[in-house]
Amino acid sequence: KDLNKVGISVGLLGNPFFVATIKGIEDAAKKINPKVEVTSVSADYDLNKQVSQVDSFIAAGVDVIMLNAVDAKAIAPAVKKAQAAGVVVAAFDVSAPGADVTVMTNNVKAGEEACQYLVDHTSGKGDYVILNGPASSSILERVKGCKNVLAQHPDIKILSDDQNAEGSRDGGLKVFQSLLTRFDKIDAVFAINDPTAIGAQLAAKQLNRSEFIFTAVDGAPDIEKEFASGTSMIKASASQDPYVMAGQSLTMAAELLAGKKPAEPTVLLDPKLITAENLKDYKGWTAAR
Amino acid sequence: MTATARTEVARRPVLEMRHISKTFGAIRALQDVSLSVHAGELHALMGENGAGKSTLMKVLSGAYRPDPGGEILIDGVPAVTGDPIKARASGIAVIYQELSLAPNLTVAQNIFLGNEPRRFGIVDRAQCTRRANEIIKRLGVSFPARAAVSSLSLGERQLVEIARALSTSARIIVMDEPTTSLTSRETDRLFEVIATLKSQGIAIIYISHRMEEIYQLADRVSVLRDSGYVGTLERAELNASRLMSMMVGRDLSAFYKKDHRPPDQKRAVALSVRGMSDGRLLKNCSFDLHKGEVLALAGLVGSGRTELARLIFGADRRISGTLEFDGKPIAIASPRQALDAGIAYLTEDRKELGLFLDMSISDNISMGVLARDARTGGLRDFSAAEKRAAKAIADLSIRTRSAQANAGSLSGGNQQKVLLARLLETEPKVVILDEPTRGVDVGAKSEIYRLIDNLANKGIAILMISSELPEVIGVADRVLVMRDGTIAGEVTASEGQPLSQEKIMELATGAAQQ
Amino acid sequence: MTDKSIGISAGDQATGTSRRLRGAFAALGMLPVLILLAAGFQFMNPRFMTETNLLIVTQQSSINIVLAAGMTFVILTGGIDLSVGAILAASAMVAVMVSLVPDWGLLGVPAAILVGLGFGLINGLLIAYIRLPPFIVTLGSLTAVRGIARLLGQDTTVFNSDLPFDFIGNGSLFGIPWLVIIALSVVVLSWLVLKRSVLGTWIYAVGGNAEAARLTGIKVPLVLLFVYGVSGMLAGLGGAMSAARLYAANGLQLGQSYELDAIAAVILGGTSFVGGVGSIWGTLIGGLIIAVLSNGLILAGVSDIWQYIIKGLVIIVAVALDRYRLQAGVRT
Amino acid sequence: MTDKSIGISAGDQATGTSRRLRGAFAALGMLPVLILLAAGFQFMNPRFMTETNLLIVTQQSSINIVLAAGMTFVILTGGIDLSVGAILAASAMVAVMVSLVPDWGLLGVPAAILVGLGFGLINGLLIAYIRLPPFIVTLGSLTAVRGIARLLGQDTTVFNSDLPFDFIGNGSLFGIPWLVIIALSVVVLSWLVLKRSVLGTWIYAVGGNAEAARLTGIKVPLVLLFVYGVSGMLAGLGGAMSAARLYAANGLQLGQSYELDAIAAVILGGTSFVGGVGSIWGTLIGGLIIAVLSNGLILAGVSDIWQYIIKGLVIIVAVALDRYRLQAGVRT
Ligand SMILES: Nc1ncnc2c1ncn2[C@@H]1O[C@H](COP(=O)(O)OP(=O)(O)OP(=O)(O)O)[C@@H](O)[C@H]1O
Ligand SMILES: Nc1ncnc2c1ncn2[C@@H]1O[C@H](COP(=O)(O)OP(=O)(O)OP(=O)(O)O)[C@@H](O)[C@H]1O
Ligand SMILES: [Mg+2]
Ligand SMILES: [Mg+2]
Repeated sequence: KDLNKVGISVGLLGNPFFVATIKGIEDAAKKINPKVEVTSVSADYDLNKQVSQVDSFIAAGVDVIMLNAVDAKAIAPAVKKAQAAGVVVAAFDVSAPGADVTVMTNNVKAGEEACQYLVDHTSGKGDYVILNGPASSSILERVKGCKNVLAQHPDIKILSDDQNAEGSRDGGLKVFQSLLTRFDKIDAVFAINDPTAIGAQLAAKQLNRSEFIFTAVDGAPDIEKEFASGTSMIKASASQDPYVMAGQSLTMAAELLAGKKPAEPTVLLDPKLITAENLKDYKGWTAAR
Repeated sequence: MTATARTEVARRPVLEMRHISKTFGAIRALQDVSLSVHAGELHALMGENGAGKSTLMKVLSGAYRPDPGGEILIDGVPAVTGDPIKARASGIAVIYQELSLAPNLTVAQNIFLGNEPRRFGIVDRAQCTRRANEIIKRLGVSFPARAAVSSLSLGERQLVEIARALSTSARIIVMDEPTTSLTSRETDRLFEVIATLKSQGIAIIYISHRMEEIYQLADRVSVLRDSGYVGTLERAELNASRLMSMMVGRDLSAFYKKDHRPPDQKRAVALSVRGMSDGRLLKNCSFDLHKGEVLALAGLVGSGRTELARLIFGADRRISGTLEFDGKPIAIASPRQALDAGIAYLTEDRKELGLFLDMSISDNISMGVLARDARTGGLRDFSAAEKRAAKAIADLSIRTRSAQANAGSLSGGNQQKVLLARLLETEPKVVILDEPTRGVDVGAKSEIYRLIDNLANKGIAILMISSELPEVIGVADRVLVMRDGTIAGEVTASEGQPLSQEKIMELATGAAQQ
Repeated sequence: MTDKSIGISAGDQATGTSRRLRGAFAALGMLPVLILLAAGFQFMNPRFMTETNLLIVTQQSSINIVLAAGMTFVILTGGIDLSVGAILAASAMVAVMVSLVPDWGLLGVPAAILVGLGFGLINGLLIAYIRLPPFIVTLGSLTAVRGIARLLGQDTTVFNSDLPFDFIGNGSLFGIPWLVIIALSVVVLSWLVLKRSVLGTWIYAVGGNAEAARLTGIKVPLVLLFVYGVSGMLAGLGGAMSAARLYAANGLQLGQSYELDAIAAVILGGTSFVGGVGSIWGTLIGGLIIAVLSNGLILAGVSDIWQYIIKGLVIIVAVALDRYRLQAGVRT
Repeated sequence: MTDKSIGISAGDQATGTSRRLRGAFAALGMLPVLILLAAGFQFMNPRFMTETNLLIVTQQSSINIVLAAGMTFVILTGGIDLSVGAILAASAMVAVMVSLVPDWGLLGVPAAILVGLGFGLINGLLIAYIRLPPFIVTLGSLTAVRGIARLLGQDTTVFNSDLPFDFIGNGSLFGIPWLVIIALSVVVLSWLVLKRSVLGTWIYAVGGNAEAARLTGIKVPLVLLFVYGVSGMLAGLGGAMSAARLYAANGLQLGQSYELDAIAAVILGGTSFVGGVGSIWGTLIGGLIIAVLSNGLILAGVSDIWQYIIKGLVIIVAVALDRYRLQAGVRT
């Protein structure tokens, strides 16, 4: 079968990360069939909405559904339904049980790398804070990865890991302001994504606290700017490449559609830890490709 | 049962209220009031505005809970107080002074509200409509049971309220100023119904500020003054000066006042109304209003008097018609424009359309002239407002502890005075008064008549809508009568002959044509 | 507000049949808008009016319509219920968790409904008997119940791929999805209660004039308790429907801001915030308009950003048209 | 609703000084609750009452208080403005984007305020002159303006790490953060307008009885236009404050559901939904209560899930206490 129609459903369309994934999918699809029709919709993190969208895509007769699952477990029946209707389901960024192909960042590894950096730069001891976010599978995995690393160091104490900073600058600023009041001394902070880290850093600057370092996950454009400034307390971010990730997922789906079974249906892309030092080699999310 | 025993029973009151007091915060609205009512009698309750009549009735109906110490006995048995449901179950029905209808429901729904004919929880709508129609026919009413109450005029709503009280099999019916928005025809009809009710042994407590009604109906009259009980008169003892002195402690002579010069046809026309239609009820209404004249607008309920007044005032949209003010055509499309031109309007529905119940009396009085009083930068001049309020409270003898009290805490008659005060503050040249004495006690009524007279003397033109014929005849120089949205005719006093009540009624009912 | 006077002058003078006609026309409410929208989308994409797509649209609207039916009761009394989304999430969690208990499977549905009813009654008690403002009470329970929903699953997704009542979410009867059948039944039942029962009249009376209702002996607190109970119960039913559709539930993500969609459906349907005015049919049409908009814009290939903008404008234009229609009615 | 009667009987009878005292007490409103909360948190973590932390709390509440001040105007007229969060996002986008234009830097702030004012006036025009229901209009503009905010940045986060007006978000004057100074100025100005100006009395009058206000010659549409304009303008100011604080803006994520927080602050502060009753000081206290709750619960080390539950319950208990206090006052 040819690739004529692609439907994309992502968690939240306005998020720059997903803007990049959609671009990746569109570019990859155009390479295969320049006349391809791509429809992208936002599930707004609502599972009901996403299931409806899958229904709509099936009814609209798409060949491939590019799925960024709102819920990595609960999306299973929808995937099954799509496949029963002869649609190829390709998951990206978040796994979807039973999907034909899956390409995602190894979020556990991202958490591990970011926190390993912290451990390396605090001589493996001290008081740590994990700035958590809304409970989704990728965030849970990042935190899990981080804790894997920290657990190996008995001298590290986790002061707080249950505060939800909403994954935003605003939330990071608010929550960290309060945490700074609560704790006199913090040695290292792991933020589950870049905006949280940037917001938290704003709080630290305001309160004239600088005894700690941050790391985060994402590699978003604003963190590049941070690293470039040279004065940032945020030292590293385990970056993902949404453009490549989503594009690769589509390419594999198209191959499957053409009858070529991929050797390995699930691809875990390793994150790359970017720092001020290696920034110049980093291709950001919005880079022209 | 022996004959004496039977008379014993008959003499035992159906209702006894003993030592009722009621305070609202620091306000004492009732102080140790006792009252007993017999079956089949019409017991009138009188007193000045704010004397506590409505409050006493609300205690009876369970709307308010009396202060400890008071008790209510029905058939000699103490009743639960402060519970409207229990009160109704024990046979008490109330027509409230401030109407209490759900405007979004139909007439029939309102009549049976809380008491619906039903089968298995499903409203029996056919029965509802049928019984409602029966009751409203008894009252001689023209609107259908399925009409929405929101589409009725104030007078019509009052009839619905009366119909509701009749629909229950009550043994004690309280009527708190039931005729304030009714014209004489509906009033007569109501009196017939009251006679029937009495003959069925139903006790009626009747509150009114209209003396002639009291003389006509009352078997006994109880008087309240300053929250306390003054006394009760038997029918035989009734006379005006005695009642007056019980109510106000002084005699009121010269009730109606007409000192201003009778209208002179050559006098300048203040407002000339031509061809007013609203596309609904009003058709081509025209008349002239002269300076210094009191022109009354009479007619039956629903004849369109209020509608016409609102149209002149720019409150509703008109489809045709022109206005000339002081001989010059003016365009009035909104109340603001009317007020700017010097035309003021007093609404008949003070609660819904007039007052700001949650705001202070002072703010209510000054509301129309805030901008005029304002200091630089649009800031309020509170001292000016205080002064205006103090003067109005004194001039109109508004009964309140403070000008800063909420308008909602005033009794009905005093609320009316606040509205009048607001209107006067705008210093209008033409005044339209829609039922200006609605719910106002005799003392205040004569004050309002004096006020109207003074205004006329100052050359202000007054258009007064009133459903009280004695008032119309007593105050007005000239009467326009409306019927079915048109001006049916004019009645003037001629050579020493006073305005003729019969002529007005003929025009209003259309009897003149037959 | 100023609305009120207009609402009043709309349905006045008519008598007899003309009154009834006008009533029917007013009941039509936003139906013309719905038809206009559907025609527009059909023009842009002929797939819109296919049977499959119409089934999808009605199915998508079903949960919102169930919530909006409950919301209609509440708004008719002049109140509001912001907690329905959170209650839906908690009930869905309970539905799935109960279904996982061996032998209890089918009990998930009644359990969800009961949980919803319970939360609704708590709202109702606070509003009716302690007389707290509905907005604050349900805003508080929106937050608290959301927390409880998360607590139930400890922030994980609960999942049951052999959900015994999944036919509710995915099966059909004579080709009509069960979700749609349930939503329609709820609407018809609501209509019966609101327009045919004594209780319904009382609900309208409380919304129209609560003090008058009290004085005529209506137990206003009981009426309020009832409407918030119904709203909670229907949110619970919505939770069961959602669980049946998804085979899963998540305390954090499920039902976020569903209350806004439900309220929008009610208000679009012509029910007034001041209380006492409105109908359940209007709500049905309001719910369908919202679903048609979402589905149609996607079919028309409008980008997500522009979907936001167009949706917002259409909602405003729809009520503006409605207002215009009513005013025109008055003039003639 | 039934609430109203209580509100009336509460503040009537008193005269002279006793009246003024009672007025002050009523104006106190939720202050006792705020103090109670603060004392409780202080007990759980003695750092709560430190100067730094109090500054943090006030700073965190500042944007919400600015939005809530505008919301107070709107709710006093009996309306509602759901679009403030979206307007804040759009204005913040504009503020950052303008600041990126060479030489225009500082113009970002007035630009944001103007954009907010513009959206607010559009809301106002629709509500005042076409007489559409405020809920639907602002729900529509919530959606449409959110779309516009996204469109402005094409769904990216715009940022400017050399924001020329960043002192607003992060600087202080005599040790008091600019954000706090701005919020307090807005409150004081609002108080002046509401309680000292003619316009303010008109606003209360329109909320108390719109039809009576019209018959008194008050230009009701102009008053409505004003309040929605103010609400929009303050949302614009909020956008500038947010941009100054974060050095960045994102059309989609910024300001999500801020409207709920703003409304909650207003209602917690004792302003009534039916219109005509309430004060700006109440709103200030309501806003502080919300901020103290968020901050205090984190200081107390409560987990995110339990924060939800406790926050919800505290909001309900707070108004219940207030209701109880008022009733007790009436009885004595
Ligand atoms: N809810 C209330 N709160 C405070 N004061 C009240 C309340 N209701 C009545 N009052 C006061 O109680 C007194 C008696 O009022 P009431 O309404 O019983 O008078 P009334 O005799 O019916 O007068 P009117 O003839 O004007 O209707 C008045 O001074 C009034 O201000
Ligand atoms: N707000 C309204 N909307 C629609 N119709 C109305 C409205 N008010 C009154 N009407 C209708 O207009 C007719 C005339 O009412 P209007 O109030 O002008 O009469 P009126 O002569 O002043 O009588 P009343 O003494 O009852 O005030 C009534 O039959 C009523 O049904
Ligand atoms: Mg009275
Ligand atoms: Mg009239």
